Amino acid sequence: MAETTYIDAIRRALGEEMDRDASVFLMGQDIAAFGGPFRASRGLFEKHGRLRVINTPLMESGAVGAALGAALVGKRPVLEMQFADFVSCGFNQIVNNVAKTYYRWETPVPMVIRLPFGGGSGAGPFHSQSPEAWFAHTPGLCVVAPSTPRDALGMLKAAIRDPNPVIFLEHRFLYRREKEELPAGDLLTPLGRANIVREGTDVTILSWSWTLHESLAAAAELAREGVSVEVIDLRTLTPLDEDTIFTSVRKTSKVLIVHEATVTAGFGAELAARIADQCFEWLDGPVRRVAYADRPSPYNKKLEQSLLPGRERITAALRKLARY
Amino acid sequence: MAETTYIDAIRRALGEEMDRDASVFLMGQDIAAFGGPFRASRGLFEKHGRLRVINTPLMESGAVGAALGAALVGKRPVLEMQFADFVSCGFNQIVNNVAKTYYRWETPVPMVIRLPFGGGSGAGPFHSQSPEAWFAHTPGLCVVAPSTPRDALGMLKAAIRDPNPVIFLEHRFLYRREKEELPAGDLLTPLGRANIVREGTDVTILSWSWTLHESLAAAAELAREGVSVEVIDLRTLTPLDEDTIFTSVRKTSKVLIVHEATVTAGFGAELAARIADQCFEWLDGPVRRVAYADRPSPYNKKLEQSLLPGRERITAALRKLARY
Amino acid sequence: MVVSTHSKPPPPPTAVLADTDPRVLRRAHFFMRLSRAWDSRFEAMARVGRIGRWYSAVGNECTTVGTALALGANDSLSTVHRDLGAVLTTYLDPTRLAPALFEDGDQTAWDVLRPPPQALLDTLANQVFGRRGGFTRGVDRSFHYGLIKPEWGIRHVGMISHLGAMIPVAAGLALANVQDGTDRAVLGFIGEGATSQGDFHEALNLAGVMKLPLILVVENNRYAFSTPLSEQYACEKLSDRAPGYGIAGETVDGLDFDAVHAAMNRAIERARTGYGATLLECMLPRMRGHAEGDGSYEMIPAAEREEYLKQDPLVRFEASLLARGHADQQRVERVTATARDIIEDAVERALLTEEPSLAEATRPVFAPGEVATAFARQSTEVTGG
Amino acid sequence: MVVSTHSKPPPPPTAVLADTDPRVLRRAHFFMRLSRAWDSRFEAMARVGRIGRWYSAVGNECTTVGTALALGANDSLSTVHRDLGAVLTTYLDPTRLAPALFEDGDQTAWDVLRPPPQALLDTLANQVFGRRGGFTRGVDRSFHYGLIKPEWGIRHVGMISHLGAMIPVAAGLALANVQDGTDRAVLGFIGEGATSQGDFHEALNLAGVMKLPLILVVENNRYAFSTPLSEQYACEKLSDRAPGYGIAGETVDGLDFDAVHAAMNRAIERARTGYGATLLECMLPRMRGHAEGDGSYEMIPAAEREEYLKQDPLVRFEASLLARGHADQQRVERVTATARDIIEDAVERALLTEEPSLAEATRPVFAPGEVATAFARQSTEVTGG
Ligand SMILES: Cc1ncc(C[n+]2csc(CCOP(=O)(O)OP(=O)(O)O)c2C)c(N)n1
Ligand SMILES: Cc1ncc(C[n+]2csc(CCOP(=O)(O)OP(=O)(O)O)c2C)c(N)n1
Ligand SMILES: [Mg+2]
Ligand SMILES: [Mg+2]
Repeated sequence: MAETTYIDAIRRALGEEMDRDASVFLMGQDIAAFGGPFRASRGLFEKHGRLRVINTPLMESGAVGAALGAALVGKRPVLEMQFADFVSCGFNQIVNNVAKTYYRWETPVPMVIRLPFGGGSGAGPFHSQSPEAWFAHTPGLCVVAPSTPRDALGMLKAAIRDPNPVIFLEHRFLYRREKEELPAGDLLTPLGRANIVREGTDVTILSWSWTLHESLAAAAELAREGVSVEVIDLRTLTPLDEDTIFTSVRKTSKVLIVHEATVTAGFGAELAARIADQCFEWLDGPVRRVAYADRPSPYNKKLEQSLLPGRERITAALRKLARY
Repeated sequence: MAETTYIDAIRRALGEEMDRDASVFLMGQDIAAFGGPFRASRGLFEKHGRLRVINTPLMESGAVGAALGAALVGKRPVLEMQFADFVSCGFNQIVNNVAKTYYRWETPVPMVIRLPFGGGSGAGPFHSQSPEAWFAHTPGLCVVAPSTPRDALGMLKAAIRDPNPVIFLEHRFLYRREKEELPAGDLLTPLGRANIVREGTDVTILSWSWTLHESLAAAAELAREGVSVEVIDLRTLTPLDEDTIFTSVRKTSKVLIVHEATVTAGFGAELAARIADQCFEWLDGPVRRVAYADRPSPYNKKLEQSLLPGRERITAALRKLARY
Repeated sequence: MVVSTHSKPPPPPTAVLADTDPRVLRRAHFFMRLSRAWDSRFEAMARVGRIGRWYSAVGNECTTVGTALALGANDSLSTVHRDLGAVLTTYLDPTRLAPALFEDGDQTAWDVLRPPPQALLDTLANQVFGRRGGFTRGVDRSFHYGLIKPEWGIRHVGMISHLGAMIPVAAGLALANVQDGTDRAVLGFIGEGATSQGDFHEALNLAGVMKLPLILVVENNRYAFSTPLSEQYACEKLSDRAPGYGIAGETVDGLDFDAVHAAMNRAIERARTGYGATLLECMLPRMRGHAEGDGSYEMIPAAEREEYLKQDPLVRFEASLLARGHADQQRVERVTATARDIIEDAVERALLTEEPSLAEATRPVFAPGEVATAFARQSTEVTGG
Repeated sequence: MVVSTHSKPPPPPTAVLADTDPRVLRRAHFFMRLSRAWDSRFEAMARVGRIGRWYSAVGNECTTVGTALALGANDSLSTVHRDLGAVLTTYLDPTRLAPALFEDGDQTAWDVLRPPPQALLDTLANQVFGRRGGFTRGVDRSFHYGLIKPEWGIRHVGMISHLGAMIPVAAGLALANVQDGTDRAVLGFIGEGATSQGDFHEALNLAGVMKLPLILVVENNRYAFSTPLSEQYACEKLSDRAPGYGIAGETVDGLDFDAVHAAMNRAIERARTGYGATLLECMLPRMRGHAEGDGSYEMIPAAEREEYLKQDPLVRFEASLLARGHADQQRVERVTATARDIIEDAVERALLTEEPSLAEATRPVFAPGEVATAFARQSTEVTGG
């Protein structure tokens, strides 16, 4: 069986859901005949036409608002931000309009906003950001960040079917680098469920998306040094799967949180806070974070690499924590 | 000597800095002859004219961008958002343009964005929000939230003089409720310095703005019960005064974080994370938070009150923590 | 009126209705009076501090009612803070609400679809007070709710406070209509102040490009809070922005019912027949301040204020009814009294209803499903709450 | 051209310069060739993968140079991704950079202010490569920097990637000029795609209301990434948006140097004399894709592509120089060769320079002071970094 890349899994999810449900449609800049800069929608315009694969003008706020309008009357828009960094231009629509509608009106807002995010490719301060914490802090949004083609497929399908707004973070660095064999059929990954990717007994790593892979590499390194690391892929950030996280932390008694977003008030802080509250009695060491320094992402690749929370920094932090 | 309210302290700071430095100017909606909905600029238009007290059209993004342009060539704009909730409409300009300029260009951006924020007055989901965490997560912004007229005056003056963008959070509920006698003269409060408002030995409370006052009330209550609570007013959230915080937590060994913003990924999470990392060995109890439930702010006053992290909830949390 | 020739469509329908149908005028009169009666009651309560804030729609009635009356079942409505007239017009079957005022043939097919008017009016009154019986059961206020009931022919989207933000949403409602292949249109309202927001631009540009069946009515009452239009925009007419979006634009006297209604009918016709969007600016008198008692009214020069008070659209409308023989003085008084009684009753009943249940505060932020279930499982639901 | 009569100003200056000053044409020719030589060099490197991305300005030279040449010392410039021509024109004293090409009287008072051109050009080349010697020393790329040097007469604000976001910033530069009581103007550029952003609207509306000395040039190259203008906007001309802001608007052929320069001079004159802002749309051929090699070029129908390639502004400009007798074939070739050599040299030198110091990655996010000091004290500077 051929391997499916992360981006192909995204395309498969879009295609399958559009086939399954006529109310699903795509919106975004350059997504129609061009298929988007990452070609996530390649072929779908030809198949479904201009009313279901809609090229918008160069706007974000208006596009989010229009998607909300359509969702209110029964459509299921899937909106692509060309890069996650541009979502800040549609911020108000997301945090004040989309996120608050169900609580206020009890009208469901089935809507997915796809955010190709993250660094590692030398794309500079405006094409490398990880904006999940802003949305995790906004009640009413489900924030997800799958790390594998399998979960990209299963979670995008689940997100499209869910009656709530989902912020869907796809790491650009994984698009063509991650591949795996995927069976046919209607594959779904439940939202709100973390995944224990590697079992271990000495330290728990909590991570998601690109840094999950770096964390796995670091865990493998530590295994060679005799330290058993449990690695959890959060997959969904809000709402958080506390059961899985707390059970693991209570077992290993040590936790390292790894994410690519800048450290201060990143989502790692929330994980640390819940653990410091709910797992206090089980902790045998400080709750540590490996994350991006509080800086914009520099353009030069070497500069960028020096800030990215990659396997070396994770390994070093793990070693320290294991010895603690 | 007459007492100065919080809002009068704001107006005094604006007036003094405009007198002192001709490059300081004000922008905002309805701030000129009308003086703004809270009358923060009353009288300043008459004194300084239409080029230094500028009524803008009904826009936020364009206003932030224009302020940035003026700041780049040596002006010191002070921009009033009519309500903090509307800052989301200027979000991109703040997080991508204003915040990143100095790191990228090494050109200072002296600029203050005043945000009248917070709930407690039954103003509903769009006039009650506490947006500090979004900005605390954005490298390049200084985020401050004074709780007293004295600090409102001193920090606004310091913010206007600082060569960096400052997000200045003023709690609407305090505007006319907090008053104190203020001496004449050039009063400045340093940015980046927390304030130990009440000394204690058993538990540390970390808070700011309106909840600081509620925390003090709760601390007084606990004192009657024989529990000694230290209360720290953060005043500046980023950059954080860790010395003051860590020293206190290491002394009391217990910490309660109190803020009005919704709990998940609020700035309290960052405090908890730093403490769980840097004060782990000193902690004698879980790091607890009292904050707003992850909900929009309901309109009805009783509903709103039931969610606000007021003195009763703080007192209850303190009692539990003290007994821990 | 200007229409884009960018994509070279045939000229849009421009036929002006010669004279408005008397049945429409009867409805209009009733709804304008109903809207005014509501405002009078709430302004009085605001004056004595019985309610916190009130945004008066006095002066807007001819525009809100004159445009909304052109809608049909399952057209959509998007309102902001001075559009009570459009809400009442869209929700209520007047022939059941005030049968004595209407003739047998006055009931429309849509009226029959609509639910009993009294119940809907009561819900609206409860909504405005933030009571248990309102659409949002106390969670949000006044016109901050949506009522999407295709089975009633009603698709109404209320506002968030962030002005301008609902214009793209209205465009999205129109987009859904295009996707569904219906001829249904969308009527949206916005103040002249909010036209300065970027969302106004992004939405109208989208409407132009996609030829969306959207009619955006600008209620130009010459002030935004304290800001006069000279500090808000520098064009001659806001409809001058229409050519920049390749959509139709008109500016009409918002006190002239026939002009408003005819312009709206032209716009609806364009929307239904694929000619796309219209920007319809209605010039209104600023008869009240921004919100009652907030000091903004005093910012308007006294002479100007007096001028505006003289331009009361109801006075003009009733004079024209009488002049054209569509009503006599007695009917005018009867409509006024009936409207007042209906509103008084609804308000009194609403004032007697219960406060919302405290449980509403923590009601779900997510619609039922996987996400909602996961949300409820979290510890922050307990400790942070 | 349309000018607002909203605030009833006297008619704005409209005198068209009869024929462009030959000294201006000499400069223009040199800078257009310099810009083109830069693009040729970088396109070649992009083709062989020596650089990651390149946004070509081929086709834009006549517009960028023709407008920027109308600026004077301490006017401001705000550029986006295809405005190399304007940057070169604003930074460099051509009489020192290529003395052989210019006559004695060609140096201007502003030229004298400017620093040695070779050094500035080298910094620019380093900037584009993200090297240590660039304006941002590797921290940001290409035109994402600002150079505000009043002592050189240069006030240049580069871009962030978020298109449209710099238009309000340009308006703010103009506002500062008004506050300072100078007659200095601001020239900003934007692609036609980015005109769909809300910031375009908010900034131009502000410029209209405050009569800001802002000239916004729309480089309409008919495509935004893959999106043709029929999916971007529905007006006939983007300058049709000017009346909606009460500012002047013109659409000119961006290949006609005299037309561009004259329109810009009219706009500058309006800006300097208090008549406010201008929206100047220049129609350009899409001679290249969005970025080199990203597949967007292939989205343009082949016949259309060929049409655009034939419209090369340099070909046309040089033909007109020859026809009008302002240059002979030999001079044209000499300018072309000199420009190429200057750029080759600068690029070669830049390629030999060092990568940035790793310390740049963690350089301060705050300008020196209380806040910067407090920031450096935090533990996250160590553990999170
Ligand atoms: C995005 C945003 N910014 C600011 C405000 C504050 N505000 C509320 S109403 C108002 C004036 C509205 O004026 P206009 O649109 O003309 O409507 P009117 O009240 O005159 O009917 C302002 C500035 C807001 N609601 N939303
Ligand atoms: C706010 C924002 N949204 C999306 C993008 C992605 N993007 C980069 S360039 C581009 C097209 C720009 O087109 P145009 O403004 O016409 O300029 P051109 O490239 O044609 O010169 C797009 C959509 C962006 N940079 N900024
Ligand atoms: Mg108004
Ligand atoms: Mg373009």
